[in-house]
Amino acid sequence: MHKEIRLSGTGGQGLILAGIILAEAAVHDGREVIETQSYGPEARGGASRAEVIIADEAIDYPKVGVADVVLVMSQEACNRYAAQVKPGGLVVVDETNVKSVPDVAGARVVRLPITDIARHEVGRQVTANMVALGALVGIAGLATPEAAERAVRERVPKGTEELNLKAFRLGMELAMERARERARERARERVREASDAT
Amino acid sequence: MHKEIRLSGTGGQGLILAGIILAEAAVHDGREVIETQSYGPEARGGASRAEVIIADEAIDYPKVGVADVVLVMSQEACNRYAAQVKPGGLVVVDETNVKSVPDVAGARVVRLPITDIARHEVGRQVTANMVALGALVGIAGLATPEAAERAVRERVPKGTEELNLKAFRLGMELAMERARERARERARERVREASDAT
Amino acid sequence: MPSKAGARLMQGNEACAEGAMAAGLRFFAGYPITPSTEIAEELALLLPKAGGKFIQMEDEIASISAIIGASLAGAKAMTATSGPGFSLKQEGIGFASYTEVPCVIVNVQRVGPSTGVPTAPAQGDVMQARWGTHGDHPIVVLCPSSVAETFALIIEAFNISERWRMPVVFLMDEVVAHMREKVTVPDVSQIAVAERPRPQVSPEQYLPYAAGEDLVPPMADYGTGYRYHVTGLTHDQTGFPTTKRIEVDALTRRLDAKMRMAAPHVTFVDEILVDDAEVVVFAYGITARAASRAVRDARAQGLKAGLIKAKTLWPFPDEHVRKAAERARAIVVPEMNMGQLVREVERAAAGRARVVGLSRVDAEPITPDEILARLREV
Amino acid sequence: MPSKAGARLMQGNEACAEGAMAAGLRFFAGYPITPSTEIAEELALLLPKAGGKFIQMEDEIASISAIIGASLAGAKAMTATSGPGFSLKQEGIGFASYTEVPCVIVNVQRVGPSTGVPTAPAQGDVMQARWGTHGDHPIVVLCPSSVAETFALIIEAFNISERWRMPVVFLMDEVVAHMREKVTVPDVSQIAVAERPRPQVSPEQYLPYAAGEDLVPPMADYGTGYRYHVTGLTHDQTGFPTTKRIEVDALTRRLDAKMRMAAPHVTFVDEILVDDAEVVVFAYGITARAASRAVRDARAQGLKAGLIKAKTLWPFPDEHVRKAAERARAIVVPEMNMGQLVREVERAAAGRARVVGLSRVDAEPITPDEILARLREV
Amino acid sequence: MAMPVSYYLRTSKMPHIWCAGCGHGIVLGAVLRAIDSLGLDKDQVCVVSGIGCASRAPGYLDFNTLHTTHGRAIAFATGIKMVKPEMKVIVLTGDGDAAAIGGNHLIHAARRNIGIATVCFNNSIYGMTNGQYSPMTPTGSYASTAPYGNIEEPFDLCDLVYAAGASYVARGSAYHAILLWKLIAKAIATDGFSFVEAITQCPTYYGRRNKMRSAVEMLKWQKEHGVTVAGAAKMPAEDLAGKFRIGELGARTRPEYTRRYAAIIDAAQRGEGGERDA
Amino acid sequence: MAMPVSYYLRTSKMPHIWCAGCGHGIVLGAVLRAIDSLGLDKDQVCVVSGIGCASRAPGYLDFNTLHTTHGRAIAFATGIKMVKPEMKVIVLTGDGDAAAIGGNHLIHAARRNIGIATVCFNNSIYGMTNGQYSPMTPTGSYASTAPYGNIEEPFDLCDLVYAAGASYVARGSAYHAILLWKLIAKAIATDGFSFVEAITQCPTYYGRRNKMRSAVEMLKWQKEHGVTVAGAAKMPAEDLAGKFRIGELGARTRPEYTRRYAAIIDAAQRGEGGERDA
Amino acid sequence: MPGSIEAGPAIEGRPTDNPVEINQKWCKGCDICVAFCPKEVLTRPEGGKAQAAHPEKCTRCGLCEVLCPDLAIVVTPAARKGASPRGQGGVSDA
Amino acid sequence: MPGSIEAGPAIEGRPTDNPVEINQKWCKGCDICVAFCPKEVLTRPEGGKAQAAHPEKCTRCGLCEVLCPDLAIVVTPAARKGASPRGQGGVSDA
Ligand SMILES: Cc1ncc(C[n+]2csc(CCOP(=O)(O)OP(=O)(O)O)c2C)c(N)n1
Ligand SMILES: Cc1ncc(C[n+]2csc(CCOP(=O)(O)OP(=O)(O)O)c2C)c(N)n1
Ligand code: SF4
Ligand code: SF4
Ligand code: SF4
Ligand code: SF4
Ligand code: SF4
Ligand code: SF4
Ligand SMILES: [Mg+2]
Ligand SMILES: [Mg+2]
Repeated sequence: MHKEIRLSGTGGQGLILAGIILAEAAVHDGREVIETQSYGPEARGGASRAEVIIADEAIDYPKVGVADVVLVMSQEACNRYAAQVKPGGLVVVDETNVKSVPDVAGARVVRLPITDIARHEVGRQVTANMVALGALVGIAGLATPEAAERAVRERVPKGTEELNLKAFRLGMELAMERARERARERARERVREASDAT
Repeated sequence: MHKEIRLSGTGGQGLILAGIILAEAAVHDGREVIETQSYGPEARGGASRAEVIIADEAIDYPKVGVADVVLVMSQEACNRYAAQVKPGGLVVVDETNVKSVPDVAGARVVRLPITDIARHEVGRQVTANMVALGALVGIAGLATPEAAERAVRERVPKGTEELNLKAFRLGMELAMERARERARERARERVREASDAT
Repeated sequence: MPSKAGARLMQGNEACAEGAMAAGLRFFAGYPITPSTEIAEELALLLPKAGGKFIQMEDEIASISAIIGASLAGAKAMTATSGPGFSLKQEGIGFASYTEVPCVIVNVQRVGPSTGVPTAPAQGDVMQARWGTHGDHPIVVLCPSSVAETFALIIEAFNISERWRMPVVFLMDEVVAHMREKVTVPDVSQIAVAERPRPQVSPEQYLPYAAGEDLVPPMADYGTGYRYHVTGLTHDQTGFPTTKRIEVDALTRRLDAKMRMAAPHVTFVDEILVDDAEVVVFAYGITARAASRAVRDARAQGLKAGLIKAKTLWPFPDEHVRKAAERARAIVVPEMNMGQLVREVERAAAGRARVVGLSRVDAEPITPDEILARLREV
Repeated sequence: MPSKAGARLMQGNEACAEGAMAAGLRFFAGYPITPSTEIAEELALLLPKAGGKFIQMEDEIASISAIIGASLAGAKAMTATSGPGFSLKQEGIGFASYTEVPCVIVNVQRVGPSTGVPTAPAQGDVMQARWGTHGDHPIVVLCPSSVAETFALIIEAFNISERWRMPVVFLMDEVVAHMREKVTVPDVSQIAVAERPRPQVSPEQYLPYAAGEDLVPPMADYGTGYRYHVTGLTHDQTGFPTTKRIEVDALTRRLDAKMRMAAPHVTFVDEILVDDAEVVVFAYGITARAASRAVRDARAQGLKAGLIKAKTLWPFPDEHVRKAAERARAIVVPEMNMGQLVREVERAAAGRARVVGLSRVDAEPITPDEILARLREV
Repeated sequence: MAMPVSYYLRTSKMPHIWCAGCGHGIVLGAVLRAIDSLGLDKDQVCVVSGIGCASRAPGYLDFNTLHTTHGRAIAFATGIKMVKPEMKVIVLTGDGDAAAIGGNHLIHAARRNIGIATVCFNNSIYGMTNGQYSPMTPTGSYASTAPYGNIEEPFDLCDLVYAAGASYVARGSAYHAILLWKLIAKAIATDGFSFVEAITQCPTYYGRRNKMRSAVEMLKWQKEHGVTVAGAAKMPAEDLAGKFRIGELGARTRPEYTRRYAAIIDAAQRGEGGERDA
Repeated sequence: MAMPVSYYLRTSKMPHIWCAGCGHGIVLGAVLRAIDSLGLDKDQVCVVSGIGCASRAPGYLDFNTLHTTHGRAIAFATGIKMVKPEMKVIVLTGDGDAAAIGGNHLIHAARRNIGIATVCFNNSIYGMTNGQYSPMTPTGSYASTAPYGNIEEPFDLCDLVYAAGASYVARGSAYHAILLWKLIAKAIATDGFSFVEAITQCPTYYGRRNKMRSAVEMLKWQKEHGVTVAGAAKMPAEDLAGKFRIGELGARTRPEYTRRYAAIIDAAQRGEGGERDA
Repeated sequence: MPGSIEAGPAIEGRPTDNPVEINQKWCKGCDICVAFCPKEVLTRPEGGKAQAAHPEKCTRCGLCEVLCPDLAIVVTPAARKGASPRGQGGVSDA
Repeated sequence: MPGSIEAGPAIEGRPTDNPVEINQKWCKGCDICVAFCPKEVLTRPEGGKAQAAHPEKCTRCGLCEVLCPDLAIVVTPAARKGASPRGQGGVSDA
């Protein structure tokens, strides 16, 4: 395994924490991992970005160029990063905040109501990062759920563990749901193809 | 002309000023000149030293090694510097302060009561440096008397010009006197030699 | 009190702090500056737990001064800063160097000069780390290229500093400082920790600056009965000021010789595929990571490339460069500056191989592709 | 208000002060330190006579800061110090360099590091003068070897600083600073004095960091209607902070290119008998005086020796060394340090000639005989 | 004259980088209103700062502006004032910039009584570097480098600067914005060194760590803890604990430094004094 | 106990380098008598200095001694005191060392109230560098860098240090040597930051340039111009002009810094506090 | 000139129909104006910028203007000359 | 301990016949002791070191000891315990 992941959005969405948790989960999974981030006062309120590389072998260069998996949680981030994805890669879009997605030829785009779920199903908008993390883990299999849950528990502020785990699980479920949908769709497609062929 | 001169004694004897005046006189004489000195707080009360090179041509290296002319105004300076003189060179000794002079084979030693003269004939011990300067100029012809007097006048503290000039001139006279004595002695010697030869 | 053994995700700055604790750090004085602040923040938390002391001083000059004082009082001591603060610490570094007081100075490099881009990476302080203070002052400069290396190398920094009685500069860059990687913290028992040589004689016999064969004078802690004098003036074996030529000469030359004596023990260089290499990259810090990928890619493309990864920047590893220059066609030196260590590589190569710099100064790290391209050119 | 024309006995420090006045100095801020203090003392006396200002600040950092402020307000400005103070000024020098504020920093070298021997000569700050502050910062360093040269060269220092908008380091040594020599002060009309380029456009059109062909942006004085911004952050042509890659890159590269553009105009090197020399001495400062005698003596003994006397130490005069190395057997580099510029000579010689250092670090200047002996050996 | 604040702004640079609710903007407004009420010529105003969030202010101001190194603004300003005594030189600085690394320049400028007006944006924290304690952080408060609570006591900066020799010292707060503006105007009008400490809020770092969740809450704290000099004089000492005094805390007349220097120039040019060894 | 002063000297280093008549030796004597009267263990005394004539003192003293960089003695001393709170840490410094380049460290140590006793040898001049004016040179005096007379006003250093937060401040003079010794003893015994300004004479540079030809003359000047605190309280202000107050100028009880830090260690080791993001 | 300090500035001659102009580009939504307006003139939608919801209640006291950290508010004084009531709010002398 | 501060030190038990010992190696001849001895015990030859010319007049007040900048003087107190009159000279409390 060698996956390069970019989480992008705006300051305050907690993407750096999400990146750290994802990276820590990879450590729990016994993998090599590296996490980098955009940082500093210039980032206050502005764009925010975390990058994670998870691999089975030692990672030399730590920066993510064109990514395998991209999460975009704001329109600005989407415009900037959605297209920087490998062919066959994955772009996860928070459709609550992102209205239009540029052409990402060759990659799969999954639109999820991430912030909406945080706001309404978890009840705290700030947990959108955990919903997103759950979705990423669920869709792209970046970490085992056990490792990810352990990392969430250990890294979020004390007293907020359950809330964040709830968000994370909702994200996972959302991903599963989509996966099931997709499987169904694929099946339908295959049926259609099959029928076309006849 | 290329003469290397070292003036040595203790801090407070004004040897650095003497060196500067000698150097300035050389400038007035249209010569090349360079003056260096031992300097700084470590020198307070301790040894003091000024070195002057006077030449007709550009001077490259500014430090005096073995000198043509050495002035020693303290016993310590005498012990240290008297012997660092070229064969045929000149050592001027302030006999008020220096009791014993080491062997300076090949150089001429002139003992003068420099500080005594300053104390008793000028009336101010601090003018010993000017007495010494006058003596050096008189004996070794390091500068023209006019240039030296002009330099004295320009460099000593305002209001003390006449006193210092007086000291300088007493030094010159002392040198002349010695020169005359020496001439007489030489003459006597020559007479003696001549009579020996017969 | 090093942290729990085992694999952990750590930030570079955190690894620096944790590694320092593992090395026995007991005093830290600093003044905040991006991108080094997390080191101080971490230590403010960790030190008191281990009975150590943390203090935020009024500026960087006070910080370097305080750690020297602390070291004289017997504690392993460190400060951390970035470019502007590193410039301010130079006078103090010279004092520590001349008086042979062990201490570690971390400089997390950012874009400079002056305020520059405080949050962006560069490698512009490499020459300053060697030459920043006035007068002759041999100094060891170490530079990690990963988080795990940061943990391990800061321990070496302390060990060198204590063993050889010299300040050690630990030169990080913003990328290494802020990225997080897996670090496998060894068990305490596995960590070799050096202590400064302490006097084996009675106070009466103690000559604080008389060195033995290793040229390192034993060092007594203040308050242990050895009442001695330490001064930044040129001093003799007794530690008192001297202006005697022979003693002035002796001190400078001993410090120089001590560094030459220490050099083999403090020079950490990884050579990767250098033996048969036609083209060699000389790299350090975060740039070495890109270089390592570039070399792998070059080999994959059939180009015999190799990498000299310097973890010790000073004393400069002349020998490694000289040997590589004898066999290779060219040496490429990628740096996030306008060309600093490339000058040393040129000097050490002495015309034996072509030496080609590769500068990037736009506040972004050099990529493997850039290095690869240069490797293919030369 | 330069001093009266004609021959005079002057001390090196006095010549520095008088030359600065002749160059148009109107503001000096300093903090006393041996062996540079006479410069300040002289200027405390001279400046007000010319309507200029002298201030003794609370420390060296304040001094460099004040002269940068003064320069921005339109005055030619200078500070003077020695090693320890020079170390403290490094951050400010980086600011002046990055913001392109003309000013002259005199450093009269003494024995270091740290307090060293305050009253004794050394040449130990030569590398520091180039690399002392963090980040990439091209800088001009001039170094006189006689009192007359001090007078003339400090005028060049100001001219370069103003013409090219860069701080210039004027590196003296204790011997040159304290010795007295004959200086023939030229008539005012004979002294070429440069002024900084000032904007030719209206305030509305003024882009404070947009440079023309010479890569030097015109500079407006504060208070003259051009209300612009100056910052030590990385800035764009408008002078405002930027973190855009392309602009970060552009600034560092322009400053570097500006130095390369300036180099031929700021490089002062005397070559003496180098053309047919088999052995060459590369020397600077007071050591060049001994070297000059040694070369003369060598020739007298039939050894074809030559001298490269560098009055500009930085940018390093690579070309002179390279050319000499092509013809000569060896280059000897006598220095009152443990070997600093000899590294640059080695680099520039690139293996073409043997390069041999000659270090003296006992607080006494190198003698002609020592150099001669080395010349005969190589 | 009375111009809108925007007249003094480089509006193209706005909005500024400060966080939502950061008190620095309120203090900056007071500075600009003070300048406006004095009717100063923009060309003759020079605003100098060090490094920090507060020190970013000059970049937004349509004067001669200089953003220097951390802590050294007053020293840079000294050079400017010496060369151009006719200019109004104003230093905008933070509590870290002025009182930590810059403390020495502050007290020496006060001692010399050089005509520089300094406004210190005191938010009790190093904002720019993400919240370490400063020499103005109250004892017991939390900061990223005081995870166990701050054990240092803060300066009374106004007392310190007055003891150092300043002509004028005053304290205001962001909440007391109009008073602050008046104090700053007086400071700028002072012929000598003047200093205004402006208590202000950093909700992002100081507030968050110290259980004051919003800028509004922090302003209310200022409202409740600021006591006028007159009010304080009437209060028993124990009631004053934890409060801060606002208003003019010191004013006196002493000769300004550049005026004194002008006299030296006069003397020197008349040929008086100036012996090498007087 | 009472030992002769020489008991505390490294007699092999004597005589000291100070000029004949230099007041620094008198002040040093007072320091040693103070240490003696407190009965301190030599091994547990650490004397730290910066650079200057005054700062040469530790080299002659038989304690743990440290001669640092110019102005930074208090910062070095802070590191020592933090690591060894049980030691008596004493800083000997000059007016330039303490009040010019070192001013910031001085006020911050006072603010923190760290247990360091500082004795400032105030000779109103930079002696070591041959007589430039210092922040303590009286207005109007001459110095090598004040050839037209000094236009700066000196600090009232004791007021400044007290305003910064010190526990104890006092002033004595070389002439008032016994009083000085008592004040220094009190300072050393203080549990917190203490500061004694010792007015002293530099006949070589200050005296010579300011028409006081001998050390004796300068001591007489001190005798005539020193006014005790009690005496000053009774004098009309105009009589005090040009005089200096001697005696205890401020004393208060505040917690000492290393004690406060010890409490943090206790808490941390008990596992209290210390949240990363408290 | 010191006179004008005492009086506070009077910005005259601008239209009076919209007493509180809020620069939407500069406002960062900190709620300070909303919280401190004595007349509850101002409101702010969740996540949005401040609005003058009840301009008719505004007394033009100027408090919101001096307290806005983003310099985003301009209060147009009443047309009557010298009628600027600034400096009379709760903050003027507290 | 503070007690001893108040009292001044008492150096006891040394011989009393030579009340003022002057270390000739340390004395730099500054004349301070000569000028301030209230009893004119001390003298100094031109260019030389201080001498106790009239030891019999000495009251052992200790003033010369505390005022000597070269730490060159030791005054032996009278044998009587606690009789050290130090601190009663003109300098003790002025
Ligand atoms: C020499 C130096 N040291 C440290 C820093 C890092 N630094 C930048 S701003 C700052 C503190 C700012 O605090 P303050 O002055 O209170 O301003 P605020 O950000 O709180 O407004 C520090 C420590 C620096 N830029 N330069
Ligand atoms: C960084 C630095 N700046 C300047 C100096 C030069 N210097 C040495 S001592 C001194 C002043 C000493 O004055 P003071 O502290 O009053 O001591 P004094 O000599 O008068 O006793 C100065 C400026 C130095 N050594 N280091
Ligand atoms: S970090 Fe604090 S001081 Fe800085 S802009 Fe934000 S709120 Fe203001
Ligand atoms: S120069 Fe002044 S301070 Fe220094 S030793 Fe001499 S008299 Fe004392
Ligand atoms: S005070 Fe200003 S920034 Fe804050 S909500 Fe109101 S208008 Fe917006
Ligand atoms: S001017 Fe006064 S009343 Fe009107 S909106 Fe602003 S604060 Fe409210
Ligand atoms: S006071 Fe001391 S140094 Fe001075 S003359 Fe007397 S014994 Fe000698
Ligand atoms: S002890 Fe008193 S009386 Fe005796 S010599 Fe000394 S000063 Fe004079
Ligand atoms: Mg702040
Ligand atoms: Mg002094």
